[in-house]
Amino acid sequence: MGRFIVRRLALMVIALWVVVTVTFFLAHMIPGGPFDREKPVPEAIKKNLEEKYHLNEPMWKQYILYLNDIIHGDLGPSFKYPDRTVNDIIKESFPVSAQLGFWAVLIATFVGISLGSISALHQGGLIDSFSMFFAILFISLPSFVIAPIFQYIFGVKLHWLPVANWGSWEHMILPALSLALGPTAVIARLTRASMLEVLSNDYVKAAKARGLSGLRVLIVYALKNALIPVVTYLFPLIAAIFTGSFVVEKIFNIPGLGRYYVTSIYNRDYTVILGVTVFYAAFLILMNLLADITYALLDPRIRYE
Amino acid sequence: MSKNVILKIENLKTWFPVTGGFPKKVVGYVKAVDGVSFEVYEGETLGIVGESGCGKTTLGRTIVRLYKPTDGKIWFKNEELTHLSDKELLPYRRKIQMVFQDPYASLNPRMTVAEIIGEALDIHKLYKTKEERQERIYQLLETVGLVREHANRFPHEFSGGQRQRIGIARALAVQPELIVLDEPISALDVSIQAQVVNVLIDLQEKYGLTYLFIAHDLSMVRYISDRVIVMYLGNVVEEAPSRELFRKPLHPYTEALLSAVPIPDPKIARQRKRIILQGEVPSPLNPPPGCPFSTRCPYAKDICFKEKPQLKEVGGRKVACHFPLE
Amino acid sequence: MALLEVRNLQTYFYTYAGVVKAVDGVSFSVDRGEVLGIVGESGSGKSVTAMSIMRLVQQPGKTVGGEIIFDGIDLLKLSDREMNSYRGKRIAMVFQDPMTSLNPTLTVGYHMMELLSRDPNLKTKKQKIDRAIELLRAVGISEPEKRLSQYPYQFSGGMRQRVMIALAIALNPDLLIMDEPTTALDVTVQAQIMELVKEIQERYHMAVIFITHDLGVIAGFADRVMVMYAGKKVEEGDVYSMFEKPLHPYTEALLSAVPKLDMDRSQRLYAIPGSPPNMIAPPPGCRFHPRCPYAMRICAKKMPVAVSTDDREVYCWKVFKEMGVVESV
Amino acid sequence: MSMDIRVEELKDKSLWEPIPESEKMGAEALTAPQVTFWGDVWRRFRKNRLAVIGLVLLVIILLFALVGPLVSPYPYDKQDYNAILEPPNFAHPFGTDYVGRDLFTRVMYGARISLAVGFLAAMVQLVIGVLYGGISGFMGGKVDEIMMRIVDIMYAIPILLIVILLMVVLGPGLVNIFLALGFFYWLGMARIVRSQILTLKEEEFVLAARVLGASTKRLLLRHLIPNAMGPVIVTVTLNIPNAIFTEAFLSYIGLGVSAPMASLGSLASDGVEYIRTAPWLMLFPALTIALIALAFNFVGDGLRDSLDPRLRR
Repeated sequence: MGRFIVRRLALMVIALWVVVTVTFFLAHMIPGGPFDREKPVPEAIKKNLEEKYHLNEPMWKQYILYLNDIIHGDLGPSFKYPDRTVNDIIKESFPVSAQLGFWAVLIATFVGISLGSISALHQGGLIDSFSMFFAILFISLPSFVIAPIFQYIFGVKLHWLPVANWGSWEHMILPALSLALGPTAVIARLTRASMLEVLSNDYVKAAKARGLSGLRVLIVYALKNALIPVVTYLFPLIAAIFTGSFVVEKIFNIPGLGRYYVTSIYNRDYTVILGVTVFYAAFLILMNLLADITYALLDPRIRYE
Repeated sequence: MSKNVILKIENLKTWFPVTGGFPKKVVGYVKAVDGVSFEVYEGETLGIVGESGCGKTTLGRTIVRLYKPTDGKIWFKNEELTHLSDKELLPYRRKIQMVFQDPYASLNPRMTVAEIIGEALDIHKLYKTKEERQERIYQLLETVGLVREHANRFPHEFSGGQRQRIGIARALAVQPELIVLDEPISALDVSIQAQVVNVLIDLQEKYGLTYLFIAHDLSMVRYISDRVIVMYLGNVVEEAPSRELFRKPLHPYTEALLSAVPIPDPKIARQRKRIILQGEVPSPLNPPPGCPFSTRCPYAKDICFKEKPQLKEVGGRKVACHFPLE
Repeated sequence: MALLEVRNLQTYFYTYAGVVKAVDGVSFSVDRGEVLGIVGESGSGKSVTAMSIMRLVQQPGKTVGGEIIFDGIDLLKLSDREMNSYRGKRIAMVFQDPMTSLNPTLTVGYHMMELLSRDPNLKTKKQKIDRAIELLRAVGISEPEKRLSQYPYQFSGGMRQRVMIALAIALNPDLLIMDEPTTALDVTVQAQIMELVKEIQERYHMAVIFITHDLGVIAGFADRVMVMYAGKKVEEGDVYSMFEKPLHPYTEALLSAVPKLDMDRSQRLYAIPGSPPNMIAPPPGCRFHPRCPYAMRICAKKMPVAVSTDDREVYCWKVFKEMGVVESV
Repeated sequence: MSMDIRVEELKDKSLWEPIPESEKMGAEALTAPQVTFWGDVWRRFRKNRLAVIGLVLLVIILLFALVGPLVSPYPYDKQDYNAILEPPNFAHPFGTDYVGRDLFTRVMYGARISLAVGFLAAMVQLVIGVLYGGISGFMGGKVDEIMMRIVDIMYAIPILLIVILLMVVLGPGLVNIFLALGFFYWLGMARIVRSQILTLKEEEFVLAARVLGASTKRLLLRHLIPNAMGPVIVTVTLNIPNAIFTEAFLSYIGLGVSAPMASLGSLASDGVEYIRTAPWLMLFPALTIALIALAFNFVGDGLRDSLDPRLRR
């Protein structure tokens, strides 16, 4: 397993480096962007930028220094609000996004796996057809469609839950659900397919033939093995939930990092866009690595490679 | 039977590299075929037997040059095929053909039977007119006991035995002299096997074909072959005329293999003394240093673990053993 | 009384193309300590018969009729929970493919301990481990202490089949069903496993149902043999008399389709013409009649009736005719 | 069971005569009607109710998006200050927006963009993905190793983030969306095609063609690609909604097509502000996206089930 992790780790480092490099050079390509020296920029900001991004140095040196900053976790100042750094913004708003994301991931995995397993066990039955129809329906609804619909129905019309803003746990329900619904559907379908595959395996048949209890066969033989491929979806799931949170946070007016990100895109606050992109990329790549390690832990053939 | 050598294999080795580690590098070789030599005479059937992992399939595939040999030589008549390029090989692809094991996998599911057989004719441009091509396809189908109406059907519509005969018709289309039969009946039901074997025997008599019959079913090999080669872990351990080999094996492995064959007669089956080998075939990635069979051989002595015995003549037969059975 | 008596078993598969009568009215019995061989080709219904006895036929299959009397109790009438207490404890099963019969994510030891926890005589963990080691040793696995903590992929095919056998005999069942346990193995390993099965059968005096497509494998082991074709029993009898003089044309053809030890290619093998029937629309009358060299008009019209002698039972009109029954009517 | 035959029935002497050869069915006869591979797939597809619904839906959407704008009485950007924020009515089936533009027409144009993005994504997958994966799998060895490492690395990068960044750099606009999507949309397909080709390469029918001396071109065109097509088509169909969502998402956060052009994403985004007063502004574009995605998902699912090799034989 050591070798497997080393390989994944190397891949992760390279991916990160590619992201950082791409962002750096893209940023310097933006016409009228922060590093465009033809542009009239307030003197204070210009100085700040020049100092921070070493604009007086040759390009390769700027790149090295930029890499150095990033390795030390310094993502630079905001272009629009010179008194704030990207690190400040992240520190302030990421916990909110993380909290929302955590609940969404939890709902998606828990509900998705349960629904998928139940469907697989009743293959072809009413529950199966019903939940699979809804799964395909929710896969076809992007979160920026679900969110306003929820907002309208449960907030505006029914007044069951707050329409927007952040604070109590009630505020969290609608956005978390909006984020979770699509991934829930994907996980449910994935679990079902994987479960059906596993249930048709000889070792499940053999376990039943040994007279093991139904629950034991289901959990130790079927579910455990069926979840291995589902784990590989955890990374795309987390990525989907976090990118989904960009709009959902905006729609529900939640002070998370996603909203800042979208706002900075609207405002063309380039340094924030760059910094947050690098941060998100690093975060997601790390999640990817964790998903890989979980996968390896579940499958003894990789564990003992 | 004439004694003209049609195929000659000299010290043939086919090794597959095994990669591992990070960064990836070659950490060893699977020595699937590890120094095999033999000759095949025109018009005969040479049986090649051995258990899974003994290298018989790799050997067959190397002979038709699906794999590039690591070392050694393959002679067809007077031509050496070992290092020919794909283009240079083309004329020999007409002379040497192959029939595969799995009748469900060896026919392209998207092509009709006529297209499958016709492809062989197309590649070697064996017709002048469209009508001639069509006629040839019908003829080939009839040769293997099928009917013209089958030409426009797809493989999945046929039973296993019928598919295997389509595979034979495809091989026959280019009028080969030598056919490598890679376990042609082991995937078939018992009641179907005889159909295919009978077709093979008839064709051999009709066209004077030479067969390399690769199989693990010893009773069928004994029945169909003139001579038999026994392989173990990439090596030939014994070579002998079929009758003699089955009457009196010289190599301990052959002896054990024969005694393991199930006999469909309850009296004989219960009376005979079986030699039950210990353990299983070692990994070809890491074969034993001396005789490849030494780890399981009931008669192994010190030298067997140290020195690899060469294939040598013993009374008109060949055996690779330090202490051949008397 | 027989240990197991199967009466008129019917297990059908409801596929999208139509109903497949995989087992269509099969009856047989097995005595205590007896070895019954069931022989048939793919699609003959031999494995489905085994799965029906275990009540493990999967969707879209269903046992729709018959009785399976095991030790005086009809298994088909038991609740799922009651049936489960029979599996493993009184009736055990070994499957064809040892490579896929063990859960790849669990150690061999886990498989064993899990099963042994159902044995009321084993109270402490130590006792269970000792018993697991004893079982592995009994099936010829060396260094069983070390092997317990290993995963299935660290075992070869033959070794895995030994583990499967160890699991099957762990709770001392009365009946062991083996569904082609050696088909996926090499000849020399097959011989090893057969030797082991014989030894274990004798030692524990278990009843065994041994399913195979290979008449050779069964000849040296079974007391009685039942031949199946297209979901029906065609012949059943004592192993010696059956191999010496097969009565049903299908059994006869099967035996002459494999080369005898003294045969060479100047003697042609008997090739059964055609292919096994399409099970969605099987031929009327005797299912073998389209491929049968002796087929008579009645064979295409009527299902054959059982012709029984003291040690044989045959379903064939030709045998019926030869017994002189027709003339006497 | 065996005794329900009456003795009289057996008395007929002719019953006991052998069946003459002439009456026997040929041993090699095939009784089933002839079916081609795709014919078989279509037969199974037709039996799947949801798949057929998806297909019909897809045709309707295509007509709606391609023919609709040609027959609509309103241009997509025509403002009408006499008809601001009208709820759905006979003249404006989807109502009008805050400057009196006909939402029905605007949604048609938006659907056009969505479908164009879907088409582009399909093309990128079919051309770059199939080619890249095909070459990688077919060549094997070092080439495969290097090509797949590149894919692995790109795969580990959160694509959407880079697409957002690219859009920031390239500026909003349809062409740029195409470019940004095109960069990444072939990755998954390349992996699928490669693994397909790797498996197929070892199939005996491909080996048989090689033993016959088939050229590389013949191997690829006659044997490998046709047999890899099934999963490719399913993947393409199921990936199209993702591409459409991505475009809608980009437009939603203001990185898509620019005003007065409208995509379903920007329409939905605009509509959110009016959700209390004019919910139809949000609802209709959102519903259209969902319907398009639903249609592709139904069809893709249906295709997957009807192509499933486990269901054949």
